[in-house]
Amino acid sequence: MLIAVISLAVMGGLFGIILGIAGKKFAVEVDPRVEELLNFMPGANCGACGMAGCGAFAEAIVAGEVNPRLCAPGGASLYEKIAAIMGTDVSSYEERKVAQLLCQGGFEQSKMLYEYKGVHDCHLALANFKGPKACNYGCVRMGNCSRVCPFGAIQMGSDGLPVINFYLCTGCNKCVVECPQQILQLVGVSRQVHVRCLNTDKGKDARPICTTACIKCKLCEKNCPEDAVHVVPFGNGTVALVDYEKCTNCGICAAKCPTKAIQKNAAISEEVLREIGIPKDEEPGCQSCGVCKPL
Amino acid sequence: MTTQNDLLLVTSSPHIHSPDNVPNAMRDVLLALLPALLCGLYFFGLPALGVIVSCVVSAYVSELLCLKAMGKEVRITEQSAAVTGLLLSFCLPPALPIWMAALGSAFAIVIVKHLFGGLGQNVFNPALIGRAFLLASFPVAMTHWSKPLDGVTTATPLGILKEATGQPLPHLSELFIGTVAGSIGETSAIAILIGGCYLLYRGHIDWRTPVSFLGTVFLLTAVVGTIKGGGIQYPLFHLLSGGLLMGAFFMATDWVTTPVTKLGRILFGCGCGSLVVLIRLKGGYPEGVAYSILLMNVVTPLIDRYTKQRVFGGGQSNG
Amino acid sequence: MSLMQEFTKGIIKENPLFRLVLGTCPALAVTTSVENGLGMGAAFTGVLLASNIAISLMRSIIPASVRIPAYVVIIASFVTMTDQLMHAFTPSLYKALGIFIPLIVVNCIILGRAEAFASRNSVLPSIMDALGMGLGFTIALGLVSAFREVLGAGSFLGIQILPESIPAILMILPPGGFITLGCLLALLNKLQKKYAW
Amino acid sequence: MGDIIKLGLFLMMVAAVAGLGVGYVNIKAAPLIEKQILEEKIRSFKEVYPEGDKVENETAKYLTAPDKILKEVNIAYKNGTPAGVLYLAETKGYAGPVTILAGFDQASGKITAVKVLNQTETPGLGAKAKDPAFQNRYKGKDSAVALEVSKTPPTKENQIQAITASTITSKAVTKGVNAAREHFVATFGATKQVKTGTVQ
Amino acid sequence: MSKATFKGGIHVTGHKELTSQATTTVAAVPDKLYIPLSQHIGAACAPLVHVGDRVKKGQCIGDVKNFVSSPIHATVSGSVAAIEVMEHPGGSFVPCIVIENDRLEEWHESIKAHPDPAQLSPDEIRAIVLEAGIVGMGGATFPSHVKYSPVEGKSADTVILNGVECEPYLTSDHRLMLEKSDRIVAGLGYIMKCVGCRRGVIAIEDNKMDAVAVLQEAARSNPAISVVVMKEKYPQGSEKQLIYACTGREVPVGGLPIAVGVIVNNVGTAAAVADAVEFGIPLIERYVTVSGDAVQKPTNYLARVGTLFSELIAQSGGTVGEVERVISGGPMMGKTVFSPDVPIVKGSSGIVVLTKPTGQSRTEYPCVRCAKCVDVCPAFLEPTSIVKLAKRNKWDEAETANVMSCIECGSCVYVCPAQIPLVQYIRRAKQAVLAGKAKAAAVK
Amino acid sequence: MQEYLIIIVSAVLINNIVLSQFLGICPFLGVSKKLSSSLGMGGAVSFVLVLSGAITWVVRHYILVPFDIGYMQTVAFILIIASLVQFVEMVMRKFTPPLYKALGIYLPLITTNCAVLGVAIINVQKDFSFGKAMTHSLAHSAGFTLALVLMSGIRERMEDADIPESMQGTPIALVIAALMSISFLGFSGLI
Repeated sequence: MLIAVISLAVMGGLFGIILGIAGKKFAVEVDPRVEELLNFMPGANCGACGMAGCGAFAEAIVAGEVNPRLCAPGGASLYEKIAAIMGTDVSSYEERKVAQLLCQGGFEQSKMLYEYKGVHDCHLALANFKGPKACNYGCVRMGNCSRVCPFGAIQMGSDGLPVINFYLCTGCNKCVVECPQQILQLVGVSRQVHVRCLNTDKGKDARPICTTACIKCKLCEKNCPEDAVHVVPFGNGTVALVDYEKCTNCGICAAKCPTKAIQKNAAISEEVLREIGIPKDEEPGCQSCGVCKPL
Repeated sequence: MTTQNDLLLVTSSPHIHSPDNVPNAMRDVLLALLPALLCGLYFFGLPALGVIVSCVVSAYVSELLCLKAMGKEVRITEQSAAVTGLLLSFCLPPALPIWMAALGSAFAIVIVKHLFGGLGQNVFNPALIGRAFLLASFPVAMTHWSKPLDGVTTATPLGILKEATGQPLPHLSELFIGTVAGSIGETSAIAILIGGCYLLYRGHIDWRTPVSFLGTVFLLTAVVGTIKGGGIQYPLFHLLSGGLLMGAFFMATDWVTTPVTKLGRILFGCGCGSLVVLIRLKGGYPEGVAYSILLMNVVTPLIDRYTKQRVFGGGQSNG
Repeated sequence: MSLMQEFTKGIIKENPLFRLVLGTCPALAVTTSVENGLGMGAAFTGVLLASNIAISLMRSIIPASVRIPAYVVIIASFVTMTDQLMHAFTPSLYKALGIFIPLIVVNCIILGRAEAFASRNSVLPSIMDALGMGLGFTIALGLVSAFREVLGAGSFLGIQILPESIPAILMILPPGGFITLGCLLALLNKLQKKYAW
Repeated sequence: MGDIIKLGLFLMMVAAVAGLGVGYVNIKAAPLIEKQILEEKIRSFKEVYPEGDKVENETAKYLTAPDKILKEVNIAYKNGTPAGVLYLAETKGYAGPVTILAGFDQASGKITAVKVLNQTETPGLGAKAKDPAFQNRYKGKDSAVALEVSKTPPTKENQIQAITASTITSKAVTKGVNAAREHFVATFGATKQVKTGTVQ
Repeated sequence: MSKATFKGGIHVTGHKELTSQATTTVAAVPDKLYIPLSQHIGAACAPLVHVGDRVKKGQCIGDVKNFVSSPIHATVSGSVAAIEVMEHPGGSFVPCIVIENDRLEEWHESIKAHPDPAQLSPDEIRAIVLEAGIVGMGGATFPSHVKYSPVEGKSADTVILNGVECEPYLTSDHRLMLEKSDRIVAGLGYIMKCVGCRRGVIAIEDNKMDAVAVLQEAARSNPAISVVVMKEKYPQGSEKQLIYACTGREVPVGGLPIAVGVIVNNVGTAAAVADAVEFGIPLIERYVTVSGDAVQKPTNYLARVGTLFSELIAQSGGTVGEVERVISGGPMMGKTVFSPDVPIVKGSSGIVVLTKPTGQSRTEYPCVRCAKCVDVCPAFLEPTSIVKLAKRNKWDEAETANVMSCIECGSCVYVCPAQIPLVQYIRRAKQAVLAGKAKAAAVK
Repeated sequence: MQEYLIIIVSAVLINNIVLSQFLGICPFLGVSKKLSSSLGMGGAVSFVLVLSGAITWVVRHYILVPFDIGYMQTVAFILIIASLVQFVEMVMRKFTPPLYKALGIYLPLITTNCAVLGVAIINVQKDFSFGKAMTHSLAHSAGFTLALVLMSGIRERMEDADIPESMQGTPIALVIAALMSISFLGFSGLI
């Protein structure tokens, strides 16, 4: 009994001292804030920030190398937490952005050039005469954006066009980068009026191939009370574009647009967005047993 | 805007295709199994028929249920489930209760095939897992062998060899024709060879796998035979007995669960051969074909990974 | 969180085996019969309860840098005590569980609860937490072992309920453990999707 | 430096308290455990040789050289005189070692009983060696002839019917019994009575 | 005689008997010709004429801006009706010069025969080739003068003329070899002189033994030229596979044939070189096969560049049955067009019109790992593995799996029992890898 | 010699530590998604397993047995293993950062890897000599690495498989393990 106590105590003491010495001797500094930040990160490792993952991003924030705003999925709630941990000001952070589709050329609206068969991939379909649709500027409808979305926010709708769920969209920019036609754009959540067509051809060329194309009639320009929408040079031609800085979401242009290329959407509440939060990666990499926490 | 019907088709090259497709290939496999099926029915009669039918029906029903449950397209023309069921029944003893056969078949299709995503995505050969599952679950029923034609309980040739019970070993010609005890479809070497040659002729299987498999078994048993003083009889006995031929031609050549590279297939065959000899001579079971192929199935992803071919124009040739 | 919630969370919401997939080793190894499974669950619960209490009591005096060795020593001594008591009082169960009694030490649930819960909470919630987690684990083991014993040996709690030729022996062999746990997890995943607790 | 000592001391204290606790439980439990083991042993001895009233481990005396199979030789006494021999034998089964206890009656030269103590054989197959139905097949066999395993119902006196589909396990048990039998015949055979005076 | 070949590849039903036996028809010249400004790999031409200008046959109407480019010429005399964007058989939209045919067939003044072609220096030959707008006529349309230009540190020792024509249906090269064997041999001589090598090889598949005989006869005068018979196998005509079969040399990954001292040209190119060198005629017409199960009378034509596909199909008696696709080139590597109103360009070797295939539907199955694609791949790739990576957008891993070595011959798709469009996935992966590289280069 | 061979074959193939003994399942399921990481985990476990096998043997034979405190074995062993893992981690981190990057992230997981303690206890139960104990430890770590590597090969292949949603992740890993375990039944009765 006594021997048991003594021998175990000696062993305990010995290991304690060894570990203590080792801890001192072999210490490697790790900023505790990195761990703390990591707890609040979305954990999707989506790479929207341009880093190798959430861990790398957290380290970079602590090192003061990056703007926390780069984490699109985190949203305003994350910026607040980062600000609290890092002791910085949150007010400078921008409005959260979501992806908007700037094309309405579904099966009903746009004329087809040919029947496409093969792998459903926008890039591949575009390689043949700029896509099966007669319009060379719109959505190719092969669903690449839906496949790259890490949050399942984009589904292909019944008219062939992607439908974006703004409550799931985190503005991570992946679909925008993927889209070969560049008709997906990140726009602040509060913006409700969008010109949903990027066809820069003249009205007489655009009209026959798509019923909802921008025909450059300038009715929007003439009716806008805020001077916020203009037909401007774009690509090889011109197209109507909304100046989001000036737009007040009044929707007059949308009402006037003869082809309904301009649309006004229902408002998306940022409060709801914040509460929903970001879905974490399903697969638990950590099993929360706790041993891995640094000493 | 109305739908346009007069459009030409624009697609990617090539624009022509060989008549080969998956259903055709499955039908060819079924055809290749026909000789062994007839032999099995002739030698083992009604009980064998019961086992075969219950396996195939159970496989088919499980397949349909799985596809339905997972909301996948049901393709009646595709007979891979029937192939699995038939192959499984071929490596079962004829006197097996038919509910066990059906259970094994369902296990093979549901657990081994559809939980892994269905056709083409399973890692293990479903029929062989079905057999291994039954062997581990119902060892008594699964080792109850009967004599061909009269149905009297007896031991398999390999069983006699392993247990050294003193019973006389069957003659090689008996093994060749199939008048020995054993699983329904594996006793007749000639029937399996006919089917195997048909598959080779149709180009559905690569000669490398069966040749390296059988070659390895032959070489290793020849060495053992020489040491034991059994002469050429000994390796031939091993080649013709048990499920070796069936395994080499129909199981080890399964597209889905074997390597895709040529070198990989040779390694796969050699690995199977060595394991068969190891299990038969040293292991607990008289027969090791099923386990050897399953074990090599486990290694297949690694074989594929490490036997990548040299690309054309990419340095020194090695394969 | 109320004490009751601390207790119930371990049974369904954070069930250590089914939801957190912890403690899989004993869940596979000792679940060949319901008796063994429940015995393991009881031993486990005992150790978890004791260690949670001890660590919760000492939580303010343990220095962070030797936290893990200290926890491990505490847990190990409770395990050894349990081991000896079981050897003395329930010898047949002791024999059946074998090496897995000392291996309770390395059951990640216990260390995990120590780290994640007991070291941050007072004694009473820690007790509830341990009881809940213990019960959850025991139920899970019971469920797994019930499947395996009935299907593999045709008996339940040692009472034969199926004729001897029916059960599939595979279920009480190692592969049966993997399959049972895998299918149960999948089933619970499906149920969870359906009823979203 | 002080930190390190403190850590060491703390861990030491924890370890000491833990040791104290474990030690205390051990003191209380150890006798119980020993009693358990002893009772278990006596129970199996009783099962294998029910008539004895005292059993002595006399391995050192009868097994001068370590044996590959036989591990223990116990002599059962009835009313102070040696009446039976109990062998503890270990052989290699299908999945691992099989330990058996075989009892022999000196007067009749017959096997009184065989009991499988430990095995790791496949459940449902080799593990059936623990079933009384199988163990009873050895009861009353004569020690003079070597036992052999048969797959079919025995036709000869010295045959033991194997467990279905578990010939290897059956053979392992029989091998242990045969080893014990040989030793018994060689040492305690009808011609060589147990030397008197060995009783302490 | 042992027949040369490569490892891998497939056997395809040729359907060549449809057109191989009949003499080539000179196609009727239409009223309007559409001459795309880009008929070659490289930078497009700048138009030298304006709407309303009168042009003569053989007049240069589009000039080169870059080294890798090739001029275009008017193929008839007439007036420029328009310069408009049109469908191009390569799968894009390209500006075309539309010429209204005045049916005078008046040659441009610059076209005159050379008095003594044998005296031309290599540089002069190369200049003529450039002026004549000659590009690879097998379909790749790589400007020939670029191919003949010396590369630093490398020299060619062999010129291989590709008369393999392994694509099904196509027989234009076959007819050309039978009908213009002397032009081919002469052209080969000029090319050899131009690149300064002493060995010329004409490679022909063994299904065209009549062409072999004719060319052997024609080449008898020149001992440096030999005819090699190749085994009939697809894609025997692929450059790298052809070089391996003829010389046993493997063009290194990412390298050009010149890296192993070989220059490969189509037989048609050689004939065009001979015409340009001796008579000064630029590349304005070519042999085109019009075939396929939807064509009433499959025929070989000698057609002007700029003739519409639809014109030639009409001359062949129109179509039968439900037309599903119109292919520019052969069915293995050719491209479908969305309308037959698309002009013939310098690289158009054939027009194949196919009906909807009957019988079993071509539904895609999951990959069953049969590895037939691996067995047939002439580049020794694992198409199935690459496709799996491409499906998951793993471009880096696809690059390590040598996706860039794929020659897109389509053999894998042809044999795939699961009907997976492997080549398309591979093309996507190649696209993405190139895009990634371009991005990386831009960052630097 | 033959005894050693039997120990090796038995530990690697027949009684594979993961597939038949159910030790070390957590890391087996958790770290087997990528071949590279499973090699790393296998390496780290082997290292710790062999080292702790040696130390526990010494401690048992020179401390526990002489002082007759065999019952303290669990406490002593786990103390050794936990400290060893931490010590190795710290040393690696300081002196071989590349190795730490490769193996280090797996090290903390090893404390709760029951394979390490399990093998140490089996060494005691079977009363192995030092040489046998080391062979046994090595063979078991080889068996662990083998199972892990094979598993990761399969799981890499399963990455693009169309697995039913509720089976994805751990459930399918368990089913793969089950089928591997069935295959390994073929080795039973060997030796």
